Amino acid sequence: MRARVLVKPKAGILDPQGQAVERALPALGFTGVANVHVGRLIELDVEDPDQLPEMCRRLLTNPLIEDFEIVDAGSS
Amino acid sequence: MRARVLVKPKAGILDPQGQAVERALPALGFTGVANVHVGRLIELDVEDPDQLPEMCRRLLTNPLIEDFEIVDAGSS
Amino acid sequence: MTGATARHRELGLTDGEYELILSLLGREPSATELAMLSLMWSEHCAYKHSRKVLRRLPTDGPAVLMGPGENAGVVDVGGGLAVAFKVESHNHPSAVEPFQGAATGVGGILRDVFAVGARPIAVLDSLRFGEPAGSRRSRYLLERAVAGIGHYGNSIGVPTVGGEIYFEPSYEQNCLVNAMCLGLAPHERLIRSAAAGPGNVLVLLGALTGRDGIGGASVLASAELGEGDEEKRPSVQIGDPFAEKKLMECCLELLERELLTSLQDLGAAGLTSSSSEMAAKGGVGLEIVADRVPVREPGMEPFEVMVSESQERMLCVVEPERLEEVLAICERWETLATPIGQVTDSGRLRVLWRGEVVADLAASVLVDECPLYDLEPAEPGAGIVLYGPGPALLDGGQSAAETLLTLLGSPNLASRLPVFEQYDPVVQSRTVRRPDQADAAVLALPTGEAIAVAIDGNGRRVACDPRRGAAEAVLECAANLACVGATPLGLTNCLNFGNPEKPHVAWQLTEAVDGLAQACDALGVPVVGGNVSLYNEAPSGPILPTPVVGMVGRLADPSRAGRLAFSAAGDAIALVGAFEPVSGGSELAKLRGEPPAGPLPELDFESARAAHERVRALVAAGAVRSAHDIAEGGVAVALAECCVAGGVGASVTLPAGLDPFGEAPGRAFIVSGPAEALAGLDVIGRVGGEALSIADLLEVAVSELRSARDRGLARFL
Amino acid sequence: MRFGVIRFPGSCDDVDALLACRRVGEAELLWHADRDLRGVDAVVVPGGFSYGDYLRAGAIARFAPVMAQVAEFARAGGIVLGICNGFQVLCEAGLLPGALLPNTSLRFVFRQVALEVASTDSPFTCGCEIGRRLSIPVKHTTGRFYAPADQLRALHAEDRILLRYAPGHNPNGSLDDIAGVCNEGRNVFGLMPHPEHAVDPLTGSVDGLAIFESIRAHVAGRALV
Ligand SMILES: Nc1ncnc2c1ncn2[C@@H]1O[C@H](COP(=O)(O)OP(=O)(O)O)[C@@H](O)[C@H]1O
Ligand SMILES: [Mg+2]
Repeated sequence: MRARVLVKPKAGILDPQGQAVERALPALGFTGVANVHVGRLIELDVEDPDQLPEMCRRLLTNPLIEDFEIVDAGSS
Repeated sequence: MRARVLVKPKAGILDPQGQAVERALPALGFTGVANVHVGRLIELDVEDPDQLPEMCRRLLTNPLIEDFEIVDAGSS
Repeated sequence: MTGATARHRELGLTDGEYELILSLLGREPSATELAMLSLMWSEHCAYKHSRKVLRRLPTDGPAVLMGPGENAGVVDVGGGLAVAFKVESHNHPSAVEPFQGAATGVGGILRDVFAVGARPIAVLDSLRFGEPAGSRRSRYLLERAVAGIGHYGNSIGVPTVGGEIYFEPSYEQNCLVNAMCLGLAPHERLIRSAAAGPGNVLVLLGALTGRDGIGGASVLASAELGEGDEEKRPSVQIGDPFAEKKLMECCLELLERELLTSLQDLGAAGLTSSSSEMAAKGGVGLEIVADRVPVREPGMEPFEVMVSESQERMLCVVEPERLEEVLAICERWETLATPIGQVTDSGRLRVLWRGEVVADLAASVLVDECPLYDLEPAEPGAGIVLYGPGPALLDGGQSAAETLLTLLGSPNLASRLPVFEQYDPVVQSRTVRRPDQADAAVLALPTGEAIAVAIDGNGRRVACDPRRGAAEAVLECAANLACVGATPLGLTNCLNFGNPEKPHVAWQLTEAVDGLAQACDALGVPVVGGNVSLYNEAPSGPILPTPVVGMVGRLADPSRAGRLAFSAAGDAIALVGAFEPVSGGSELAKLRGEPPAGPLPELDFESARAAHERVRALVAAGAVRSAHDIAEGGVAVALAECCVAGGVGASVTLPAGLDPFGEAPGRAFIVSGPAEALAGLDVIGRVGGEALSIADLLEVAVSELRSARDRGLARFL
Repeated sequence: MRFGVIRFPGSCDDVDALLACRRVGEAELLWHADRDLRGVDAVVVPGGFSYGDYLRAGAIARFAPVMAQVAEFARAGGIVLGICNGFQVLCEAGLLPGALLPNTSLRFVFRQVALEVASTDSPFTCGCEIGRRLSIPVKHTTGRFYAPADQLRALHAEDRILLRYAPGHNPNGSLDDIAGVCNEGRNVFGLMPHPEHAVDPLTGSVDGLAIFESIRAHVAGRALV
């Protein structure tokens, strides 16, 4: 299965990248944008998708500061 | 609308981050993983979703090295 | 007991301390006050177990412009310029999240330096981890802490010019991340933190305030936030070097335009400590309208605003007629500036929230009234093992050559290149000596002169003998400065110890401080500041007692700054300084699996000082081509380091009876230079050839020395 | 001649570049928010972490108001030098081909590297000889030069690769050891190494001066025409 892991800064954790993007957009004429957060996207082929949550906790993300979500790359 | 922009390295461009993840997984006992790629996730509230493709081309991605996909965060 | 009084314990206050608070206030504290008091009366802010001991340190010297008590110590470096510096620990946050912990450690120490009006010009770091070979955790902490330090320093444009790293099992759970920063300022630009002038405006600069670092105080959260909402109270602080870069440039411009009355960084306990210290030092009061503080998250409570440890914030006092100009400069630097209150003449810290007073305390209660405790030191009795033996990698059956190669390839002695290659050492264009070129970093000053800086500590030696081991750290630091030709001006220190309420840790701490004081007195170097980190303990026991010393010195001619590499075949090699190295506490003893055990031999400060002066004079006169102090691994390792650095061999004959791997840091040196220049010194051999050869002991190709040294740490990173 | 060095929020090597320029001419800082190049003869986009390098290195800085003037200046043939972050900004702005990707090591690297001058046909290298070795430091996390095949072919065919890492010195995995490239008009040059950190014998090598002296010689020559 081809899976996607979406990694986001935990709510309440400072997200300087998101802030930087949010400030840059209006200067380019894009208005009405809010609540920008920047995280990571990991795409991978896994034989056993049940391993994914554990993989996320142990390697792909830092659970102290990041949340993750696993989606099927075929269906998203 | 809450939208997600998924940014991926273009196929064919060396992705050392993806390789590093791929190399690290077996050491932790995770097998059967292949084709790992690491990109960026941007989440944002937009009033006018039609602006998104243009935002991606001008700021959120560099089309020379990255592909993007826009998904609705509500529905994914 | 009422609910309120039960809470003081969860907040870390003893019953006795809480009683004292009740009697000082004459009432029960409000929730906000209790949060503020619990943090201000914590070890971290109040130094309640260390303040009395610290009084033993000498703090006066001819060059001292600001001593302990300010955000950073400051010394005069001539020509109307001053250098501010301080070292600080960020151990606990780094053990939890090494990248952000180390990064925000650098961010914090930078703020302490620009808080006194100095532009940060250099960072150094002192790191301790568990053994990398046996522990994935230690390798992870090492890699991420180094990356975090680099991330912050590199991104903000302050060079990281030096540091040290050691690995010992006792740091496995409690890694140490100490960061030091130096700043430069004209004398007239220096500023203190004391608030002044009732009616003046209190302005908060920098980042939005979030729930960062509230951790312990979150037991005060009102019931509205349900159980599952603990998640919403992240305590990991995220560093934003870009925000700090703008904040720093903004503050420096405000000072250059003489727009500020006082300036203070926000560190531990956030607004509470910065404002109460500003008020107490200035003998004034402050009124803070806490709901004016711009927040990052909705629903923050007043106590959260008052104790948040969000990074990249500063507090300043401004005369009302200058406010507009201040705000304009902040806007230009894209730095948020918010008037949040004013100076009063009440001597009290009053906090308002939506029109109500939520805290009203004498500033002195927060800052000065916390009880100071006497330590109850007791030397561990015979037979008590504080630090067990480690695994033996050498059994004594090896040849001297094998021993040397094993030492050079051990994580504690191997090349640090894989680490400092991740740091920018040259930004700001004043780095005359970078890591690996000399024993101390050298930075050119606009006056045409230069300063030198080094940072040192050796937990194994201190564990053997806290008093002498700590004194040796001062000697070694001074020796490093001597190698580049610099005269010490002042020092800063960070005392990393275990739980001081345990008698043997209290003994380590008091002995170590006495040792520091003795060495400082003997060398005439004042202590201008520092930091204390206690309770570094795991269930398996305390860390090695680790006082870390950072020293700053001055040299007249940067073009003559010393180097450590042997460079010219035919040069004579001399041993400078009397020393009788011992095997106890040495790196070799460690590789043999021997636990650190003392006592160390008595120190002869006078002869050490004479050796430093000798080497300093030789280097400053341009008489020698290299100078290197003999530290970990003894004289054999020191010679090997000079050879590897220069890519050239040497042939020497050691004085009879000298243990080639024994240690006595800070007392002796290897210098090389033209034979005429070394006349009168104890010449032991010559530079040349492709191997290091020590008569009757060993001969090893320089290429072999190099590859052992290159691999030792690189293999773990 | 007069150099203008742009200062973005987050620029770090701006003062270093200013000092280096002053070794061969006059120089002043230009503010990112100003739409004015003040009549300088050459623009330097310096190193550092403009806008924190958030999102992508150089991505946000290229939209700074001053960059519109820089683009116009470049189109009119003005001399523009981008160093490290400045190179990234110029690539993002489309003033130079290619892009800079994370180092293959994924780490920040500081290293004194050897470069080889690959073309002297430019205002930036006209004072050198082909094959001359320059010892100059690099320091970056995102310095792996990449260009799609067609752009790369053009760079080779048009002799627009001005500097390469000497064999064994490529610190970041750049394609074809490319350290610095110029635009078609040869008046815009970007490089990852920091010539401004190699201009003073006290602090290192002086090989970086060759770049600044070339620019001065070129501008002086142009003034004579
Ligand atoms: N080990 C020490 N030696 C000398 N001075 C110290 C030591 N530890 C702390 N100090 C001084 O005590 C004061 C308070 O320290 P600290 O709370 O760390 O300051 P800050 O809040 O500015 O970081 C500072 O002036 C500091 O220099
Ligand atoms: Mg402070």
